[in-house]
Amino acid sequence: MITFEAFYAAPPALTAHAPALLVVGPLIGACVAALSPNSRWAWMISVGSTIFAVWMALCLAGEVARQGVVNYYMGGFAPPLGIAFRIDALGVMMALLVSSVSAAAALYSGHALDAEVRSSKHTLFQAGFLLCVAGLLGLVSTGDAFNAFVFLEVSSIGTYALIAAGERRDRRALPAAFNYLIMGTIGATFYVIGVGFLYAATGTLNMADIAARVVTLGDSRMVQAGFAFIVVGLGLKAAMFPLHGWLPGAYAHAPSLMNIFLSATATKAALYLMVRFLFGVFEPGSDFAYHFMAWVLGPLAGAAAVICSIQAAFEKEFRRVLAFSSVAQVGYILLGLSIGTTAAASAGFLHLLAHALMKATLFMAVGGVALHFRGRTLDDFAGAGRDAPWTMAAFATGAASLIGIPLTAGFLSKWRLIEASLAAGQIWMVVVIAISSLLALAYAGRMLEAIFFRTAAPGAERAKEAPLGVLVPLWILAGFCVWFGIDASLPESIAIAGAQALMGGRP
Amino acid sequence: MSAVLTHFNYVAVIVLMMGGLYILLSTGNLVRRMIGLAIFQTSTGLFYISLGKVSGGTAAITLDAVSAEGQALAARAGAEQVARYGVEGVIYSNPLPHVLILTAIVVGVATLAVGLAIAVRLREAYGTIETDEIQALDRVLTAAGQVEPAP
Amino acid sequence: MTGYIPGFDANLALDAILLVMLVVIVAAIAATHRMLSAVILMGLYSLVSAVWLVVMDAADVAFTEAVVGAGVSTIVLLGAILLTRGAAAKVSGRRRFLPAVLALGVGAILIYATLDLPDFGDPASPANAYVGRAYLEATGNDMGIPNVVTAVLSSYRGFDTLGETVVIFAAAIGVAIMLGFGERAMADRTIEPLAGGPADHHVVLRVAAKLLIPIIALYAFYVQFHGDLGPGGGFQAGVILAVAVILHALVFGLKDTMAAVKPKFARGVAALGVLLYAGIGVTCIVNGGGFLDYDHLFPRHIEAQIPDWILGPADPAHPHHWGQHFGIMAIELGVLFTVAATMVTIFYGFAGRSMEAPQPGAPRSGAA
Amino acid sequence: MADALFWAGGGLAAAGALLALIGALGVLRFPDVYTRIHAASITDTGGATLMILGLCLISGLSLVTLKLVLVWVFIMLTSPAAANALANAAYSAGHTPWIGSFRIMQDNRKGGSR
Repeated sequence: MITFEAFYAAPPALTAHAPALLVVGPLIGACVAALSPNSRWAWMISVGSTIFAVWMALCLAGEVARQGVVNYYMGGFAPPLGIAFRIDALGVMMALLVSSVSAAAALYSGHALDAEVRSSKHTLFQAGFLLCVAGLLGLVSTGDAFNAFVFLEVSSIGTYALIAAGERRDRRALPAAFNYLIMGTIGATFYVIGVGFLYAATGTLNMADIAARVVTLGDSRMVQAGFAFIVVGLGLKAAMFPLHGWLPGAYAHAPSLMNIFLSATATKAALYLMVRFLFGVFEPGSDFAYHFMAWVLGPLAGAAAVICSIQAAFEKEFRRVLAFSSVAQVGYILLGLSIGTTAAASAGFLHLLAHALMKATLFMAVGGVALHFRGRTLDDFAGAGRDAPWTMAAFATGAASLIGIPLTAGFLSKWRLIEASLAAGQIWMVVVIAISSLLALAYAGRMLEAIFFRTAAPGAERAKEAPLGVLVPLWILAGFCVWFGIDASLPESIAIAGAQALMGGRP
Repeated sequence: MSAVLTHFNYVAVIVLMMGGLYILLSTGNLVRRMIGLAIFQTSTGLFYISLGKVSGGTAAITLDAVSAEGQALAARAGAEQVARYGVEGVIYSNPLPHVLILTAIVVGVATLAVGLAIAVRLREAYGTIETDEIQALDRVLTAAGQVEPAP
Repeated sequence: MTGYIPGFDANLALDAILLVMLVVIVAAIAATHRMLSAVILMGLYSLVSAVWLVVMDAADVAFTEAVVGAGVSTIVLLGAILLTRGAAAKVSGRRRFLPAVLALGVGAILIYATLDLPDFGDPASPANAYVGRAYLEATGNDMGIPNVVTAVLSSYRGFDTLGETVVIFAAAIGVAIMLGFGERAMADRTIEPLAGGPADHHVVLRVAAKLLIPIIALYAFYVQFHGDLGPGGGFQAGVILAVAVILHALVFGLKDTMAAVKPKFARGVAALGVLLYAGIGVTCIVNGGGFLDYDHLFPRHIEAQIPDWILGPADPAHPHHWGQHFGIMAIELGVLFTVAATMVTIFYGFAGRSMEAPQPGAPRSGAA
Repeated sequence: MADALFWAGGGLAAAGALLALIGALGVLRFPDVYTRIHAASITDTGGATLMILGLCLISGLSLVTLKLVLVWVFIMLTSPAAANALANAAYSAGHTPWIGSFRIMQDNRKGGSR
């Protein structure tokens, strides 16, 4: 694991409480933002508390590098009585991802909100955004199964309304948000049912404790049902392939701030929780989790990577293309996990990081141009490359990474995935990744073709360069896309540490 | 007791869940869907509470075993049970599911409020709250290449 | 009082009867096509399940279900059908089959798993024998309050409750983003209050409301501060307090209520409640404990100087009770603030909306 | 003594329940909205009063009795006011009360009240 000494120069008292402060910081920020007098204040609070969260995540990274696993007991009560946060290398990876993407999104939001949301609601919007951030950070840090549900809902309930707030530009945001609400709540309720069965079987809610007790139960039907309901419930939240129907609409019509933040983090946090259940709770006890991954998760992930890429290739609207592509890319991550080796899992996590970066870049570029521009379809963006060269160059960087062109982050993660599947003898996965990459070339190529090689129809509304406040976070993200393609030691060490924490020493 | 009797509670609660899920999925009316969702969520709570019931127990509010109420409870449960499962002479039901479901109920009402608020906005934007009609309206507009912002 | 009829467990019989009633109500909701009936039945469902919860010894949950499920949910649902009406529900034939199959499938899996569950009411089941029992045994020593549910809710699992308070706050933000705070209702000068107008048919209602509102508010505070000893606590009290405001709005008109309890004030209080809760947690950190570790709520040197007449003589066996007592009281107050303010905000959102989009013959406030 | 009080209280509570049942039947059987409100409210208040009286007898003189009395006061305040508001709303909505003999009501049923 790389060293973070340079970053976690925090007083030890702060470092010791970093797990709690990671969540509570944005939470307090949300309350203060809701109380703040105008949107400028709210924006500054939003940026401040997300940067605070990044700092805390870095502190945690240092702690995890030193101790391996950080446990933090809420209220001073050791589990199973109390709620414990349990953060390992994988949790730190997710915390870093969520907090840094949220900081970039918060920086970006200063301009975006003015264009997209009624000014009287800016403070509320920032408050809701910070609640989502706090919810996701809690979700990735908690070691308590029911506490995870609470944080899942904290982030979701904020999300529903913030997606629906996209109505001001596009009323389709409303049915999309409603649909997401229904599906998300069914998913959360399934998760609660699953946790209920586990609780009935083991009598405890702490995940480590459940894992220790599930081992002794063997093939109990309660455990099987708990497994099924948790996987389906979190699969709904994570938009796993056949359950992804809510995602394209919700992402495509949301305000661009939510769009960037959600596409990079929300489904991945749910995915992370599912992975923790699969590997941390069920897998040690019996092999049905293993069979499930090989025979259900893998094929579904492959189908997602191909089918959703095809759907993306036939979409006309920019954001919908990108949203379908997200489902396909989640397929890659799951492919890596379903192989079940440490190398494959680390490749999956590397792709998770790379995908978060490039999707954030892509959505931010589209959102940045759309601040003063109502275009949404491929045709509308014709000639945008000439009108907004800087923004669209960043878009092209992200798209190159999406396709997997060498020297971008996406190339390396796909390469690692192919290596891992070859090592595991899963030739079909290589084929799937190749086909899906070709399809990515098709849909990303269509977008790039429209942007750079077509000229705008005479009289059509023209795109405008995004303001500097958008370009800065945008190019930071795009820069990371390239940097991680050239020198991937940082994300790879994080991903490998995460995979090792997850797999616990398996090959 | 037979399995039917010992598991009657669970089965009844599951029937409630199925009812909620059916109402949720079978209708296109958004408000009705929220009602179905609320039933589905609440019945999950009832499942937890069923798990936490202890026969012969009382609510988890500490009682004095020698008080009249404590005596009556002990008489009902039987001395052997009290000795085995009681805490300081009184059998209580399990408080943990109660705490969890308190949380779940509150989450449920939060979801309900936000969902209904979105439904109200939908009615203002589309003039209907039927899924079919909303989809039809969207298809028409998307085909025409225009998307209206909500009023 | 079952002892009077030997061999007959009244609780089990009640349990069965109430569950059958619930199933019948759900079937009726599925069958009815009228939205109003569905909403009323939904309120009935909550009420019956509250009674069932009492039979299951879940007094706190029953209380919450009664005030939240049968109270606030019904009001919000009524407001929603008022604002969305004119769109009659119709169940088309093609939508019946697949949902039924799905619901039956889920039910089948659940019932398959249920057969392995421990018997209903088994005191030795893992759920009841492990952590649940540990709470019952430890609460007296750790916190020294009689209501174990309150102890678990606000101390052992206090972090969950913080999350729950935040969820409620998020709902307030969500509804306010969607529907606003009813600002336009305040600006609208043309609308007269329901009572006191020229054709006042509502003398009885007004008198009753005037009598009831103080009683309801008083009761809310009783529930709040009695939560350590009996069923009750911040959530229930918050909802009850909000109901007093809602009743005022229904009888005296939204505008008068908004003049008394300003929407902005409600929003601020909702945020303050969460801040208070999180602030207590951070105070515990500052004083050397973990987050929400009420044992460290007061700095040690201050705790040592608190005179006996305030807190009673120090108990050497349980030195930290006062921190726990105060911590629980303070966070329950935070919950009260947030819940009450949120419920009022949600009501304002829905009730104010009907004025923004007036429809022919619409009653004047959201849930009248 | 305790036994006698228990049975007396139980009897009162049962009578209250019976009254509520009769009220429910009335709601189903009465012809128009006002008579139905009348049936519901009177039997509701009366039935609840009987039940609370019965419960008071069962519980004996304690804090519980006081709480029951408070509940009764609350019901006496709310139930009639609610019935009044309901009737008021029905009147505002344009429901005219049936006036005349029951036979006429039955004859007019088809045309009629909801």
